[in-house]
Amino acid sequence: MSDTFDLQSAYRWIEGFAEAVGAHKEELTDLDAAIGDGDHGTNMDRGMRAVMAKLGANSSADLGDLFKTVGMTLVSTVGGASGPLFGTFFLALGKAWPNKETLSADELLSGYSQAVAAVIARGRAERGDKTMVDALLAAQDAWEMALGGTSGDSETLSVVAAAAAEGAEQTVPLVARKGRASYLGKRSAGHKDPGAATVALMMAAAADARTGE
Amino acid sequence: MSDTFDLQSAYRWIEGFAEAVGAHKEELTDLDAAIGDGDHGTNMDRGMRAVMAKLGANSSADLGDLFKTVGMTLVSTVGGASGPLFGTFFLALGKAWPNKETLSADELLSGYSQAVAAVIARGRAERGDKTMVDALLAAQDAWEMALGGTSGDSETLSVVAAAAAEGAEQTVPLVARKGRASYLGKRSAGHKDPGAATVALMMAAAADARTGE
Amino acid sequence: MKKLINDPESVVAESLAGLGAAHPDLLRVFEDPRYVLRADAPRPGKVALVSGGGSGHEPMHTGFVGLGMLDAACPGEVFTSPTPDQVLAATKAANGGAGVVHIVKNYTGDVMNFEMAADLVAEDGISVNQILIDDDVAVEDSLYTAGRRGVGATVLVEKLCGAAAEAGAPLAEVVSLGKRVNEASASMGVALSSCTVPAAAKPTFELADDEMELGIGIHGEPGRERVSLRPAREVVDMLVQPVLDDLALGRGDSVIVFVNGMGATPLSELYLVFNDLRARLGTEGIAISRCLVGPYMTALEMAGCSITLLRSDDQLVSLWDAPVRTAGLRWGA
Amino acid sequence: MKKLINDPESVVAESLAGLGAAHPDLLRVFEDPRYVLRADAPRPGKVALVSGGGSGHEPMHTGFVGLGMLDAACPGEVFTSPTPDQVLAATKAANGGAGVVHIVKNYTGDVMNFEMAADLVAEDGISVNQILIDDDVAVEDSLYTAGRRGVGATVLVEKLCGAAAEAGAPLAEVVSLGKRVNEASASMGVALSSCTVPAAAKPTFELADDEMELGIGIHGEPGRERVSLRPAREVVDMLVQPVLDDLALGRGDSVIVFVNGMGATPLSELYLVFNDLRARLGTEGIAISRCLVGPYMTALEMAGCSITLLRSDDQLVSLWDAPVRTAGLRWGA
Ligand SMILES: Nc1ncnc2c1ncn2[C@@H]1O[C@H](COP(=O)(O)OP(=O)(O)O)[C@@H](O)[C@H]1O
Ligand SMILES: Nc1ncnc2c1ncn2[C@@H]1O[C@H](COP(=O)(O)OP(=O)(O)O)[C@@H](O)[C@H]1O
Ligand SMILES: [Mg+2]
Ligand SMILES: [Mg+2]
Ligand SMILES: [Mg+2]
Ligand SMILES: [Mg+2]
Repeated sequence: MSDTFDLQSAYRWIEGFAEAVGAHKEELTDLDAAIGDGDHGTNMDRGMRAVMAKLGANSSADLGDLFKTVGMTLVSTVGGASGPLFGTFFLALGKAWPNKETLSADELLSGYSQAVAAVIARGRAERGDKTMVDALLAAQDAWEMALGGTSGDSETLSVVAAAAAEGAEQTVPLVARKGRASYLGKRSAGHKDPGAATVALMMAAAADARTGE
Repeated sequence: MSDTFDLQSAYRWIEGFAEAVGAHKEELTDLDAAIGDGDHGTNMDRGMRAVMAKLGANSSADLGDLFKTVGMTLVSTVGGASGPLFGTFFLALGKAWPNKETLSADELLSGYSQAVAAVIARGRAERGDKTMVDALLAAQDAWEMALGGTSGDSETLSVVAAAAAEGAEQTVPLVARKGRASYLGKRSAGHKDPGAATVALMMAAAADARTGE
Repeated sequence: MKKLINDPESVVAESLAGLGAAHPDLLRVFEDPRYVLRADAPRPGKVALVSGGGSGHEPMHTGFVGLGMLDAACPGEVFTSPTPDQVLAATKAANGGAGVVHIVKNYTGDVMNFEMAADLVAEDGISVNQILIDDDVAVEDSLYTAGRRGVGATVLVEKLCGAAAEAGAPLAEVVSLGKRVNEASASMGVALSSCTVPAAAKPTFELADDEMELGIGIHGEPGRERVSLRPAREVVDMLVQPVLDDLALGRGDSVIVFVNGMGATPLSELYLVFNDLRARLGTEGIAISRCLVGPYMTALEMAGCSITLLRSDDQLVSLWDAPVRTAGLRWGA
Repeated sequence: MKKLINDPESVVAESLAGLGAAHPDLLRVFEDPRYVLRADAPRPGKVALVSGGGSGHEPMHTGFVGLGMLDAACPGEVFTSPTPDQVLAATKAANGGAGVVHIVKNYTGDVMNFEMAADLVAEDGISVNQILIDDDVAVEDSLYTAGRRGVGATVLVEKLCGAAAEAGAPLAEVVSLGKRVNEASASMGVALSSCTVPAAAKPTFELADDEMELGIGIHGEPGRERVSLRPAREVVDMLVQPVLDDLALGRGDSVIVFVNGMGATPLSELYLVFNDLRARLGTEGIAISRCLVGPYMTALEMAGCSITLLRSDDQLVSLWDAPVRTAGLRWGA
């Protein structure tokens, strides 16, 4: 695995994410039915299928371009809470990497961190509110730690993906304070947050995209 | 058992009929649900309870008076098809026996026959149309036969009641041509007609009312 | 049975009390005998329209009492025709001296109870005429049966005759209009689930997850046949074909369309059904002059719908457009 | 799943096509981006009202587009907020130069999507103000949560602000009226059965035969607690008590009452509920100035109802009585 993240990795990432969402669509919807309104899987799947159609139709000039397309498409096809949030995430990646075709490990992490910050700004959720932010931040923590240590090694993204999954898992006991699940109050405890589960799929796809190189 | 039918017999008859309808309410409704709209037991029970309340409040001067009250009460509380039909039946009995306090066996049968004729005139159903008329006519046939033979013996009404029950039973294979069940066409075959089942209860109550003397 | 009620025995009375309290400007509710009267009835010189039938089909009929529609309605127990004394009282109260029309759906019970009432009314010297509604093509018609049921055309007849009566049409004209509308209408319905009569406390029938009942009646009476569930487009074809055949509708004709919800089917599905229906009518070259889409003649909480077509002309369209002000149907006023 | 549909993916588009075809006099339906526009929009000089939200609540919002109510509505997928481009397009199309008001129910998704649209609209120099609806007292309110949900008050705000805008009220006045109505409203709902989202193909939740979900949301989101089924009278008490508490309503106050059906509950039961509610309000010495009873803000085919009270005054009553001409709500026009 090379140290740089390029257009091909990015494309593989998005494609892998779309496939994962499609494969776990029902599971994500079931998670949402338990503490929300039962549409999260359908929403994300509709959006990621639209993204793949869009990417198939036009080739992107650079990473900024590609992620802007992903973000805009999600914003205009998903709706609900996850549309603006995942849309914002990818739009922020696009903004972080204008005209870039490859990224260093540091650039990758810094772009990711900016995207997470944008999601937080948009949704005003804090760590522990039982949202996708919990998985996003768990991944960011692990990533910073990994780069701060032996740095940039080929296993980094796998570690990050595992941390995202663990972050999603850790939403189970929490009481939701943001999003639709918050209306449940204490009854939201004991269920995994669907948006966090989607983040885990997204980061696993990122790791796979790089291992596949 | 005496050969005369008096006010007490009549009252016992109506009371027994009301009790039987109450006890078989659900069964009658189920019969109606199969080929009608599932209200026959409820309808008849509402009516017979109203009749008992009315009879409890005012004592009737004679048989004409008593059956007129029964008929009027059924007409104004049952609704549906069975309200006018059973109402007409009892109103016709009242008309047949004005100012009468006792009836001979012949008077009893002739009043009954007039009442059946009134029901037929009201509903325009013929024998074999799979309605209450089938049970009413089966009873009438048996009654005429019985009186024509050894005549007026103490078992007559039991024989009549059995014939009514048999008449109801024989509606099972028929295809309905009158009432709500007729909308079903061939699909109405294989079910007993609820109104005929009620007639069987009514005639059994009549037999019991006399045996009890 | 899961219902928002207090007691199966008093559902009709309590619901009517709510209706009366909600719409004092439109109607008054009477008990014993039970009927609903237009607030400003009797209207001297106006032909009065009286209808009624079993309860459980709301807004029909009580929700259609008011300007431009019914003068009175007689609600029976749930799915049970009203009694003659109700009809008698309503007829007397609604009578404005220009005659009374009974709009009766062709069910044995309704017919007999309204007939008995008409006999009684005649003794009071009020002239009563009947319009008998029998538009349901699901049921084979024959001289030897009770004939067809009255369904969707009832709403159309009540609206159109209501408009004519409001405009001052005389008795004979209102009656012949109603008969004409009934003859020019045909309907067919489908159920996806059963209703539950409160007093029975359990569903009237059972349908498997992949079944529907074609030709259902509005009391949960079984219909033509039980068939497998299929896409709305095909359901529409199955409903509309016998209607088109019955009315011999074809290229160049125009119709008033009524897509009726049976109770539990969402409004969005009714519009979807209307969308498939208009596509089908378009293919046939039949124009839609007016339409009504919604749950106007329900069967408690049954899921399903019915389609009614009425061959229309300029007169019917202008009567349709005339103001109506009732709890269940309202425009132009 | 038993629905009258062709394909879960196209239910919204097909249903809207039906709506558009049924009401060309009232509205126009646009696709890509998807929105519904009042037939005569934009109305120069009139403040434009734009609302929207997930589909599946029909007639809300698309059925409220027309004279005296909304200028445009943005229907999302079933139970999913619309996207910013829908809101942007609707806002531009509805804009009559006097400002646009976004009526937004307080759900995270709706709020974010409308916010993103407002940011984009601002670039076009159109002044947009938001009225946020959060009247659901089933949900504990707190600074640290998403706050209360928007439910029944939405219909009242759309009617009342629609009347004000139609009468020529300026932007600031319409907005402050909407905020005042929202603050003076409170709602609570109950479900007796679940709804089924077409794309999910199975019920969102399961309730036992003797259970009901108190404080249900209009998307089948679980509410306060699951309790045993009980008579309507007690259900009404459980729904109205937190509403009375929240608004601090008492003797001498008067209210506009909205008894809303969730979809599968028959109209007769809603009137029965209204009857119990008016008895309760009578006991409290609270007068009912106006009422609305019916399925106006549904959750597909969910059985249940919600109660909304709005503290009323003469101004609100006269705005309530003003003409409205939409597919879903109509009087005086
Ligand atoms: N304010 C918020 N900040 C971050 N994430 C949020 C917020 N609100 C909701 N979410 C995420 O969105 C997910 C729900 O998405 P989805 O079901 O698609 O939208 P909706 O709740 O509108 O139906 C939740 O599981 C949660 O992770
Ligand atoms: N035309 C008729 N003549 C005689 N009996 C009839 C006729 N129509 C219906 N019935 C009887 O009425 C019964 C149904 O009564 P009920 O269920 O109370 O009324 P409804 O059909 O109006 O719901 C039938 O079982 C049948 O016996
Ligand atoms: Mg969701
Ligand atoms: Mg019956
Ligand atoms: Mg009946
Ligand atoms: Mg949603």
